[in-house]
Amino acid sequence: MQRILNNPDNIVDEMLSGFLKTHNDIVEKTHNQRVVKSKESVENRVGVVTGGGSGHKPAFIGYVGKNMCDAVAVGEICSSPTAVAFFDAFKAANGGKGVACLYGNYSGDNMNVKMAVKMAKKEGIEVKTVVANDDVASAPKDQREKRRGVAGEVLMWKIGGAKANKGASLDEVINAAQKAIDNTRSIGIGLTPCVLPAVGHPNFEIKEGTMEVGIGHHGEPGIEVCPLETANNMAKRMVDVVLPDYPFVKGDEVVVLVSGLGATPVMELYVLYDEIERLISAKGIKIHKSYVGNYFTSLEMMGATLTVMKLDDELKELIDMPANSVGLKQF
Amino acid sequence: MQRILNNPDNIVDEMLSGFLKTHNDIVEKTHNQRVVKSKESVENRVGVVTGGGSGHKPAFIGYVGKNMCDAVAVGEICSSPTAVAFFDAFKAANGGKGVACLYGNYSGDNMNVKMAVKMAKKEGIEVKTVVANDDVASAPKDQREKRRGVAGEVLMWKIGGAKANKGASLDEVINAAQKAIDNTRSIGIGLTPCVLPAVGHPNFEIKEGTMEVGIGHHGEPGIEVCPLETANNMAKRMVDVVLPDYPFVKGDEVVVLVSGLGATPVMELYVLYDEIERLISAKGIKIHKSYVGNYFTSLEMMGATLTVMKLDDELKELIDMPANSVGLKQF
Amino acid sequence: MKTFRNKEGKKILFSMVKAIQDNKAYLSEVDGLIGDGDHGANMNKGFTVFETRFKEENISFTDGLAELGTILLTEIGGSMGPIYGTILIDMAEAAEDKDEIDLNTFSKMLSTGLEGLSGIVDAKVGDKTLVDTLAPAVDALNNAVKENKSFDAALIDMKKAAEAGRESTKNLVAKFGRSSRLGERSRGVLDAGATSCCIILTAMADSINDLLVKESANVQ
Amino acid sequence: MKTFRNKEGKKILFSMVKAIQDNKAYLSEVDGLIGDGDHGANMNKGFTVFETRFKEENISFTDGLAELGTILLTEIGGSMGPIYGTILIDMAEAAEDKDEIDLNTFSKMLSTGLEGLSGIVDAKVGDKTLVDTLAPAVDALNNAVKENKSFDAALIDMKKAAEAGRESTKNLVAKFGRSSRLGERSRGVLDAGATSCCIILTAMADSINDLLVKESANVQ
Ligand SMILES: Nc1ncnc2c1ncn2[C@@H]1O[C@H](COP(=O)(O)OP(=O)(O)O)[C@@H](O)[C@H]1O
Ligand SMILES: Nc1ncnc2c1ncn2[C@@H]1O[C@H](COP(=O)(O)OP(=O)(O)O)[C@@H](O)[C@H]1O
Ligand SMILES: [Mg+2]
Ligand SMILES: [Mg+2]
Ligand SMILES: [Mg+2]
Ligand SMILES: [Mg+2]
Repeated sequence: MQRILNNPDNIVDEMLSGFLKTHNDIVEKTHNQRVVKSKESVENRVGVVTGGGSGHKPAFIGYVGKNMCDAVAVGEICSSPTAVAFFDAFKAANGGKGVACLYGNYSGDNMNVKMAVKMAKKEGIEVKTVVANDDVASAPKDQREKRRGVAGEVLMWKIGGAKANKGASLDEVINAAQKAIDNTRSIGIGLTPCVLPAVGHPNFEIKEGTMEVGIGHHGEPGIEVCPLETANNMAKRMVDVVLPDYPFVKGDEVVVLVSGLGATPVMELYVLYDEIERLISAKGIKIHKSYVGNYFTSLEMMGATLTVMKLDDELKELIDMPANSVGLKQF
Repeated sequence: MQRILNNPDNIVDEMLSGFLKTHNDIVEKTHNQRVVKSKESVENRVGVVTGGGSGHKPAFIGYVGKNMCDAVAVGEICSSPTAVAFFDAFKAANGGKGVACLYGNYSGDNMNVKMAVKMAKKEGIEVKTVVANDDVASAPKDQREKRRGVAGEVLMWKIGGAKANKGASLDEVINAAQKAIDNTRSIGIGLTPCVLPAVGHPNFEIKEGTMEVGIGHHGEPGIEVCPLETANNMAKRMVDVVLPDYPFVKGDEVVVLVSGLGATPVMELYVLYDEIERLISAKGIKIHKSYVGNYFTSLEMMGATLTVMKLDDELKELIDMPANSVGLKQF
Repeated sequence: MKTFRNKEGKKILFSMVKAIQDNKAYLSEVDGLIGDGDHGANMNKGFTVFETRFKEENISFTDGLAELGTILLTEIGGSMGPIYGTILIDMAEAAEDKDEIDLNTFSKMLSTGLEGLSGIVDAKVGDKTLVDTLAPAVDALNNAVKENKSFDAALIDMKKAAEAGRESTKNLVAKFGRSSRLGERSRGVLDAGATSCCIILTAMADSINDLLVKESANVQ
Repeated sequence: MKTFRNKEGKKILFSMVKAIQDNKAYLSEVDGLIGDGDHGANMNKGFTVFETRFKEENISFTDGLAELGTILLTEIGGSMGPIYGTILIDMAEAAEDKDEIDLNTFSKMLSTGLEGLSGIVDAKVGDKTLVDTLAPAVDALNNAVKENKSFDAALIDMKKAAEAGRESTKNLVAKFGRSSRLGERSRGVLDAGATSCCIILTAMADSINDLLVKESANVQ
């Protein structure tokens, strides 16, 4: 394991310490060491919270900032934050108009958020939630409620954060974020596994010369293991799963996000996107905006995810609003 | 080789195609397929050009944009762009006030830039150059002219680009960029090699359990191969090489840039920076600003580089100016 | 022979701690086959925090369960925080006023823990989770109560039921948690949570048994 | 026997192309030991572009050298673009007006190529670069001219000198290019550029020799 580590048990705290030092123009710490908040004021508007396990940089803390999330609960590597951390994040993001908790569909997060929402209720903080379930590969379409949240969460945060900053009510923020994720579909292809620092060896295998279609951010197995393909074939495979599921059709306007899983050179993501763009455009679907880079990773996994979100007027306005977070900056 | 590729010989063109599609708000193509230019106007100001081999994302094309570079010549993977590409980049960045070519000290780049400058001269375009040589590990201090340019180039571009956008003369831009690189020192530690797609196997080795101190961006061997250390010891080792070389001393104000080499999880860069910050601050050196992330990579190498630049009033004003490029955005 | 003293129960808690610590690598290994390989680390972290914090403290069985549960819930996160946190806290609440804990009380404690769990997860027996260990263990205790078995005999039944429950997960397909995404590919491997639950229940049973023997020795 | 026709020289160029193509993997391997492993690919790319573009064209030796050099210079980049580009273009310029190329002319061509190279790189003999192959080859031709040797004998001398030059790089420490950063660690391995230069000169010599034989056959 060729990694930059001290004691693996302290990696999250050390990472947070370094993160707070570097980005003190955007984020600040709270009394809970595992909660990071934005420097933007939440006074008199809805606050936006997320949270999740660590190791997905820039997710989750990288999406705290202007027109994005207001506070984030931070878990151990690939492990949900505590209920208390979510609760403290709610408190940090509470400006009196309620809190929208926009998170991903993982059992640990579901349980901890549920408990945190209860704690918040006791203290009179109104929290409503949206659970991202954009990963097409994680369950059949008729069981969407079982699907994982993956890189589509970034778009959900962008929409929710922008809406909250326009002064919308909690219900309006929740509706916009819910619409964003309902309009979003993703799929990943994994090329190499990752090693959790505390474990020291890969906990799943992707054989050299093969790829895993539909893999999850924690190596949750996908829908198919097949021989490694060219970038163009991977693009086709991803597009062919993602487009029909929503379905995205001719005339739609969409946002496309291609994220690396960590160790894949960014150059290759552009190669992949080049073909994805061709395939989507050829179907008469208009790409309004695209994001290509490491937006939601899994430590040093190799591979990439494709996310497509259908726009309407509201989503278009919100996605185009500026953002200033570590992981997503736009003017 | 678990990579996202079509024909490795076409990877640079495909990458450029994808890049131009994604970032059409910031960059545009030119008649030379291997030259990318900024959408910002260079009219009546100095233009800033760089160029280099591919595989270092976001370098080099990721640093085209507002207050950064105006045009970039793009080479094959780890190989200098052609003289013609540099020349065409000069033409693209020429707004009538001359062109500052700010590039890294590699023999291919030196030769091609030299030839391109001659071609430009013939056409009446004035080009002056600054050659980055911030890599402390690549030659002794008394042979600074032999040292490679590494991640310090990012700071050089930031300074040069900002100065040009303030309307400075070519000499002023060159002087500022030269001062930036003269005030900058870097070192890298490599943990794993990288594989050039066309080659298919690593062309150098870093044994599991060891690390290479002073490694170059193309795997050029460093000053020492030693057993893998903790993040804190790596930080100390890097700081102990970089600080005395300039030397940076008590009372100095600096910018610190920690870049991953590609596949190292960004989380670990923050762990490393956490200790670097402690060590530098403990010496009474003030960190005015820090950058942590994948700023200058080498495909899927693991490891990190540390860059420190001493500020004076001019550099401070320039480094704080906004920037809007793919690799560096600041408000 | 029929009861143990609540205030002497610290030993039980620390035997649970030791069992988790001893099986840290094993549990991660089991989790690694169809999950993400961190179950041992997750469990060990919470249990070791408890050990460090209460090593020098005088603490009863039920207070200890509540403290351990709270640590899991507030400091560990993941799935295990809320899952074991809820089980242990609810177990504690079911008997916090007791000085002596008999089979009946212990049985009620474990049932309450299982009920608490049902309040936060949807998994049922057969879904390849720790419910497959916990539910039969609860049943075994309830049956032993009904059949008027002795506490120590009941503990043996509980251990057997827990073991059988754990083993049953091998042939099941995961329906919840990370491994559920595997579908058929999750068959053939133990469930990590079911395994840790069995380890905890076994350690609990064995050390309660030691206390019972000690009690009976005192009584004689 | 003393000259070959410039306009028949396309064969020489294509034998150089073939030699580079055949040695693509080998050159990358040599470069991989102390460089970045792309020398074969770099060379192959430029030479193959030339092949594709001029396969069907009628082109003379000097025009071909100029075209190949220009392709390297304008389309290949890296170090090889300017280095071989300059050598080949300058070689061509030294004889572009000639219909017949004799030893004297050929010798002057190669000298001019070396001079051109000196204009853009600082490397000297002993610095472990292609100069270690090219300079002795130039010397060998110059000596052969002085000694009034025949063209074919001179070509044999040149090949020997180039080979010896290439071999000499094995024991040298690199002073330029990527491998120079290795210092002492670069000793013991051939230089990639010196190796490709030897391959090119050898192919050149052998195919010139074929043309010379053909000329003499025509004359008899
Ligand atoms: N939704 C759920 N319902 C019941 N049990 C669950 C659920 N999710 C996970 N588990 C249990 O948790 C175990 C995994 O725990 P652990 O590896 O510590 O957490 P994680 O899955 O977050 O990595 C599984 O083996 C299973 O027994
Ligand atoms: N500055 C230089 N002067 C002379 N020769 C050089 C110089 N730099 C590189 N070379 C030659 O180029 C060869 C390497 O070529 P190649 O691998 O194609 O380019 P790169 O080094 O850019 O990867 C070296 O073996 C050496 O002979
Ligand atoms: Mg986990
Ligand atoms: Mg090269
Ligand atoms: Mg797990
Ligand atoms: Mg090379």
